[in-house]
Amino acid sequence: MRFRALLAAFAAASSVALAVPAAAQDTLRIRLNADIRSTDPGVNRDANTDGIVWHVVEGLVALRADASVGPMLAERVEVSEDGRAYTFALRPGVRFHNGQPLTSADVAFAMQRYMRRETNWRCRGDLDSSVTRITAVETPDERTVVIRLEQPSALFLTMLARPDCGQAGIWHRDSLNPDGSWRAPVGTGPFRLGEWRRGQFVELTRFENYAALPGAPDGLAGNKTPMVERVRFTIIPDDAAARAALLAGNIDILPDARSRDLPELRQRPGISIHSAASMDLQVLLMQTRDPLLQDVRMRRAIALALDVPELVRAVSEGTSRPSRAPIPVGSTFFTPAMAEVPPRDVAQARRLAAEAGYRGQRLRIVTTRRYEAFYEIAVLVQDMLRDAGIESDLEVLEWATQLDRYTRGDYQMMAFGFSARLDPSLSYEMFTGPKATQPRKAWDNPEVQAMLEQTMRETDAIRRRATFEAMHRRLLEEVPMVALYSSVTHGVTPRHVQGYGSWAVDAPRAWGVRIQR
Amino acid sequence: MAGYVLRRLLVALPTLLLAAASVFFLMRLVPGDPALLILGDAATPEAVADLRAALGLDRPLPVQFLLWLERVAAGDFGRSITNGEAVGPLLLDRFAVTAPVVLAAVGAAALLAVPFGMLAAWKQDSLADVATVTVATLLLSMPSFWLGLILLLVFGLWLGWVPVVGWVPFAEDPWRALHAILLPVVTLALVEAGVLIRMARASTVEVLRLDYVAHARAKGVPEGRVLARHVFPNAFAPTLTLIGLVLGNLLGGIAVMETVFTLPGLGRLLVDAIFARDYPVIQGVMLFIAAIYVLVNLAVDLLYPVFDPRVTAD
Amino acid sequence: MRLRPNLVIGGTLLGFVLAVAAAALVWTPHDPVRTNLRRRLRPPSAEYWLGTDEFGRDVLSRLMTGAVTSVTVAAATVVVALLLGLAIGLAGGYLRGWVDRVLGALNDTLLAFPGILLALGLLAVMGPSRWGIVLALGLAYAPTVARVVRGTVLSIREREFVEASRALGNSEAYTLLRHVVPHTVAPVTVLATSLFGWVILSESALNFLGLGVPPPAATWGNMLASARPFMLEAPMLSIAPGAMIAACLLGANLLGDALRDILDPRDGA
Amino acid sequence: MSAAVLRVEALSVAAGAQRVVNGLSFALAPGEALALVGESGSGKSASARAVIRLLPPGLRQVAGRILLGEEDLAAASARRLRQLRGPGIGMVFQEPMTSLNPAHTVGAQIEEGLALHTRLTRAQRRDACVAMLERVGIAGAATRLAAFPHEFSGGMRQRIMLASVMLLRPRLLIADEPTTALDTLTQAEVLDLMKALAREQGSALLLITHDLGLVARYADRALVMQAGRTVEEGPAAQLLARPSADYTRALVAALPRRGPARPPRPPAPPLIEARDLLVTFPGRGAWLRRAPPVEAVRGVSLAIQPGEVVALVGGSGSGKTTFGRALLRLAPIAGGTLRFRGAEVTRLSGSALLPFRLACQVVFQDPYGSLDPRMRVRDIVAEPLRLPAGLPPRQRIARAEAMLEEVGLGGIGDRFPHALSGGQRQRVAIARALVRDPALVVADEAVSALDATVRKQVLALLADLQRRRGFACLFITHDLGVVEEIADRVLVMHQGRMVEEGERDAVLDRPRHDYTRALLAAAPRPPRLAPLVGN
Repeated sequence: MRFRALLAAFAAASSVALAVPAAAQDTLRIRLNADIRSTDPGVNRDANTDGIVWHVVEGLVALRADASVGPMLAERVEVSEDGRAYTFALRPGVRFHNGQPLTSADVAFAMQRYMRRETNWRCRGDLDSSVTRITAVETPDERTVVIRLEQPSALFLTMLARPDCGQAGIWHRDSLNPDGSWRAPVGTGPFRLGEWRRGQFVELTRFENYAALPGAPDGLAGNKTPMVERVRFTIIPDDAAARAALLAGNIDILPDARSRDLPELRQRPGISIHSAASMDLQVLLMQTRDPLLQDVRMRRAIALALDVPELVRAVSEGTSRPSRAPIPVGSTFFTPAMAEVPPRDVAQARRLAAEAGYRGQRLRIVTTRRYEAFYEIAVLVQDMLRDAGIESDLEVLEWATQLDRYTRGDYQMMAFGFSARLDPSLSYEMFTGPKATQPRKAWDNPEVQAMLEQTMRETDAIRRRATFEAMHRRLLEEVPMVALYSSVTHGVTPRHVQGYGSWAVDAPRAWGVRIQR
Repeated sequence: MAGYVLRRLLVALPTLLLAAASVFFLMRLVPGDPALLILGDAATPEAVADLRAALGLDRPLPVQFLLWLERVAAGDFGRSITNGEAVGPLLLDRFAVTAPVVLAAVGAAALLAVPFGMLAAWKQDSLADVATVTVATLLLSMPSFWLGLILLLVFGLWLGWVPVVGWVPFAEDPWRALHAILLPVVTLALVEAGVLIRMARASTVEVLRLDYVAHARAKGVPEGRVLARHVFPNAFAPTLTLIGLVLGNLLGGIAVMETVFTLPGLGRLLVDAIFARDYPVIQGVMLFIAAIYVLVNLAVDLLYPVFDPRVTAD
Repeated sequence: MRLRPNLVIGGTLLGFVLAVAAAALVWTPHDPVRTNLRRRLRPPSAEYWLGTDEFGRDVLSRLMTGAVTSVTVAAATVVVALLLGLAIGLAGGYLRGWVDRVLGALNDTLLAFPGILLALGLLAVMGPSRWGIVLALGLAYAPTVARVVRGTVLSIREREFVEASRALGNSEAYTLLRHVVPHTVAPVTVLATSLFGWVILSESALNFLGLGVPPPAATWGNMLASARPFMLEAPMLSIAPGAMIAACLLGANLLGDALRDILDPRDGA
Repeated sequence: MSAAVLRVEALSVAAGAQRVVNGLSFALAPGEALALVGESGSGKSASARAVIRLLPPGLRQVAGRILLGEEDLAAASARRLRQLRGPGIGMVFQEPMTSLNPAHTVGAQIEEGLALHTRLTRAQRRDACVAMLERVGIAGAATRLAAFPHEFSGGMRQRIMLASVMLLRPRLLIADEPTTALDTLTQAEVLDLMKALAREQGSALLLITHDLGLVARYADRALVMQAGRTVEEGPAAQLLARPSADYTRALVAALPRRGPARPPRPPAPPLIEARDLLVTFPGRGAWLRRAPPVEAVRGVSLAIQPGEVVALVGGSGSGKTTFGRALLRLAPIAGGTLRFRGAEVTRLSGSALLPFRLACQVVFQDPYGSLDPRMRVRDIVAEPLRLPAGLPPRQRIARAEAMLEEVGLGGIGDRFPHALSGGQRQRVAIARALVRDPALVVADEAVSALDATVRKQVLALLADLQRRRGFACLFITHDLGVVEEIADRVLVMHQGRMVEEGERDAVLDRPRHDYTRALLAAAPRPPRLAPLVGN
């Protein structure tokens, strides 16, 4: 038994050894559903931009596959007793793409640019707020960086690792033009930025002097050795065209196949599907200020009318797990109590609706076709509500309009999705807050607000968990929204692509992937 | 001639200005905020306000409009909100994708339509005529994206003759570029040929009734020459006008085709910019399209006298 | 009058479409918006003659109610385009001078305006409704009508009977209404039939870009657009609305050809 | 007759089941000129087209033989036919505006036949073209070769047409109503030229015409057709002088002849008076750079008394039509004054102009264009009664019906104009003009588009109505025959100016101006009928 395992490992290793030279000549072609916005980490960005940028630059810390934070450019992080000083020891031997070694000065330089208002860094607000505020970045020696905070924070390291913050990526100052504006990233990542032909493709080339961590790939952390010479992200906006392109052999990785296409793809020989639960959240929002929906009985009636498991099964082709909790199923803060999904009860729903004074008024559900899931959720919700005698109309908007309505809180009901939040506090924060100053917030309850702020300061995991459970119970009672599920990312590859895996954040990772023909 | 061209361009200025103004204010009437789209669902109100200020969207609308006009007058179309790219070069880049496809398609459609339309008219009411008209009508009754998808499935996926995606500039690899635009060109050409065949046939029928055709025949001119020399130029003139219209419309972007065939063209740029509320790009594309429209019309008017000398350009 | 094949075929096709729409007003085999997740993407069967769509809705029923929506949207759009186009064309062609020039510039602007921009703007301003589409496409096609009307008016106003009307002491307005407008009826009728087809096409193209008549109301356009991802698995889903669109367009075009022949008798004028 | 250039034997042409030419036979000797005479629908044009085997779609030859020399054209191959067309048979068409291809230069079109049928070099062809163009009277022929048809007047185009046909020296020249669209003076010039060229080249001439007046002057023999059949055939002079068939007699009787001069009327204040009337049209060109205005009428004065019939004569482009319209305030008046019943109406508009409009009416030339094809005849005639307001609709209709009765069209009020013949339409137009009992009627070429017999009837009707109702009438025409029939007084316009004015007989018998003399000389009046005048 041991012998066979050993043999298998040997075979695998030799095949790697044989494959590498061949792979090195190859280009890995990956579908990108829209062009990226810039190459400036965490500044002018979207999910696609983050996904390109994380191949090129790295931060002090990085996100692991389980959404915990691991080391990257920093070999160790030490937190002071009072929780207000973070000391990062830089890993030796790391070089930028231009050959310069990484020093603490580079870290300080990049951090200072991030924290300047005019840089418009996405996460500056989060690290300069009443909850978390950076007061100083110090460089006692070439290999050490100390970052000081105003008060202790449970979220600081997570913030630094957030992909949408560009992982607070550290780049060489050559990345800037002489006038201080962004030119192109000179990072430490496994790939260099090659040609970016707008609207067509973004090309990356292997960084031959990449200093990889030992071990296996793990989220954005771990071993990120590049195995192909070139990666081309080809922009294919249309899903049907993208699928056709994969089947026709025009691309090697389709990182985001729609669940709709899975039954058909599964039947094809030589096609592998890599599914991984994502950390986003699909929800049905309800406006608690609406004359009808301000009555909690009405909102409960709606929640009871929904057959959540059936709905989720239909929308995700059975790949996602229904969950009424805002904290993602994979999170360490997801407790058994959260796993319970209240059953559908149409009779009770009718009763509650009648009590709330519902007399056949037609509700309006806002949705869009930009994200098929939103649309399907809305269609199914409409249909399920009808079983409980609640009539509704769909208001299918173009995405920008829906987002605008969301931000102004201008809706009765809305099928919506939140992007991945890496910390349970952030998961609650995304829909909890005062409507007076932030109309987009769905849940306006001062008590809950206080509980939320407490979890942000609390560093003890057990106490935090307890608070989150309490918040979850209140959420099910007050139903300002119905959480439905986190989607599943389905990466699709043909046989010759090896080492690819989907993960909790949608965008693909090209390191560790080989082409073997 | 040069004076005439200049005058025509001058006369077109109000049209361009009107188009620019209407698109500017129409887009601002439409809900949706580029800052919000950039920052997404996690945006804080302060971050949105900061970004709006950085993009210059916090100023009064008329001021924004005048500033934009002033820059455009100086040849600066601004930068894309989405990716910071200069709009002018961006437009040209995308136009370089759309233009060859459209020109090739309309050219092919015209080459197909004129002989078929003329022959159908010449053999009016014959079986060939009925067949041609039926096919033409069927072609123009087909949704272009539908036809495109079927062609893509058959030739891209099943037969694998052409790539499903992958636009390549001609300068880079003419052979692969040709492959990449083959299907969109064929689709567009087939659809447009339907319209053009009917037009060419109708105008040929008109011309065949006229005395000068009888006159030519009375001189003993062979039938082929009658068609080529006496019927064609006169029948082609109205078709030319239609071709101009079609060209003007298509050059402004073939968003649907570009979506089906994954071409990074002008139409796709406009659609994306609209969805992203990328105002500088929308305004730039709009102005560009209006300008193309004016120029194509001008070109048709300049070309028209070649086929119908009764009409003079000046 | 000779029975023209294009009249017969065109009339039959459009008649069929209208009959389907009329039938849908009183009866459909199933509820066209009722979803049934256990019956997704079924092939045609005895119960679901044309199969079911991705939400398990009956395709035949949707096709039938889609006929109502598509036909009313197309008809309403044609009416809007005609009214606008007639107004612009008549005013420009009859009054000429600066009015014509101003209207010409307006017309050119509208022509140069991409339809999708118009559609998006109006949809957003008017809210997602079929009337936004009607107005947007109406505006987009009005210049075409205006062109045809203006051309007709320019040629009619040179005819002697218009001058005869003036010589009788009739006012310009009366002359325009009594002697000029009726002559635009024939070309405009022919154009209207083509427009009818174009609108159905444009509506489906707008859907394709995500801007058509908002679902769940069925139109052939949005049925075709949403069927696209399932072209391989459920071909009937796209064939059915595609065939209806093609039939409708073919009918409209053939009828237009027939009308052209009938309304233009070349009476020697 | 074995040497005949063309022999047509029992030719029948059918449109569907109906025969439009029925058993036509004739022969044509070399150099001979035969006129095929008939009114609209007689089948004369179809016959001509059948001879050159270019029948329009829908028509086909169903019987008979057509022999060009000894060769049966019906049996000839398409290739042989092409060889024969041009050198064998040449044809000149009716409508100068459409018979030359607008897309090619006249040089290219003249040369085309030469290139096809001769072996001349390019230079030789060009020389031949220039010589021919000069022969047909185009000045500066060498430079005009590069011009396009639209740059020429109708008369010039017809000459060019003739040049391109005669350059191939055809054995047979078919001329299908070659001058119907031209004015008298031009018509005479073109026909004289054609006749001369045919004689020079020894071509036989088959002249298709509706105008018996032309026959005497241009044909040796004439063949009269009616409804597809031959009515009478014979030497032209004889046919005119002693027509044997009733139909021919009717045609001859329809030729214009001078009516009795009416006694001079006592002097009275003029009904309408124009003084130094000036009409200009804006110059052509784009709006920033405009050519100077064109003066169409340059200071013409005229007074018409109540009940007077005045003829205004002139060639095309003389400004006579524009002047007539200006008189009715239908064309803008740039200078001079216009008085109606002593009051100035030059600048009135709107309701102030209405009394003038109610009192003055017009009958246009083209009976097809002047009636709204989408209105019923009754409504057309009733329309003028809408103004002044006050007459109930039923009475309007009653008066319209009565008026239709008066012009001889009782009982057809329900029809649309296209269901009427040309003569009937013109009667409708007259009824419309008269239904309101106007004081002045301007008749602009009101009968020139009609067949001779119909023209005769319409003129008689108009004269009759004028006598009974007593309106004044300004008759604008290029046809001196019409003048002879009904005018009290004649005015002659040339290049926008009045060149002669006087009592009818004085002007016609003793013209003072050269232009008047030329007009008179060109008029296709059969000379032998002259003695009948004054009977």
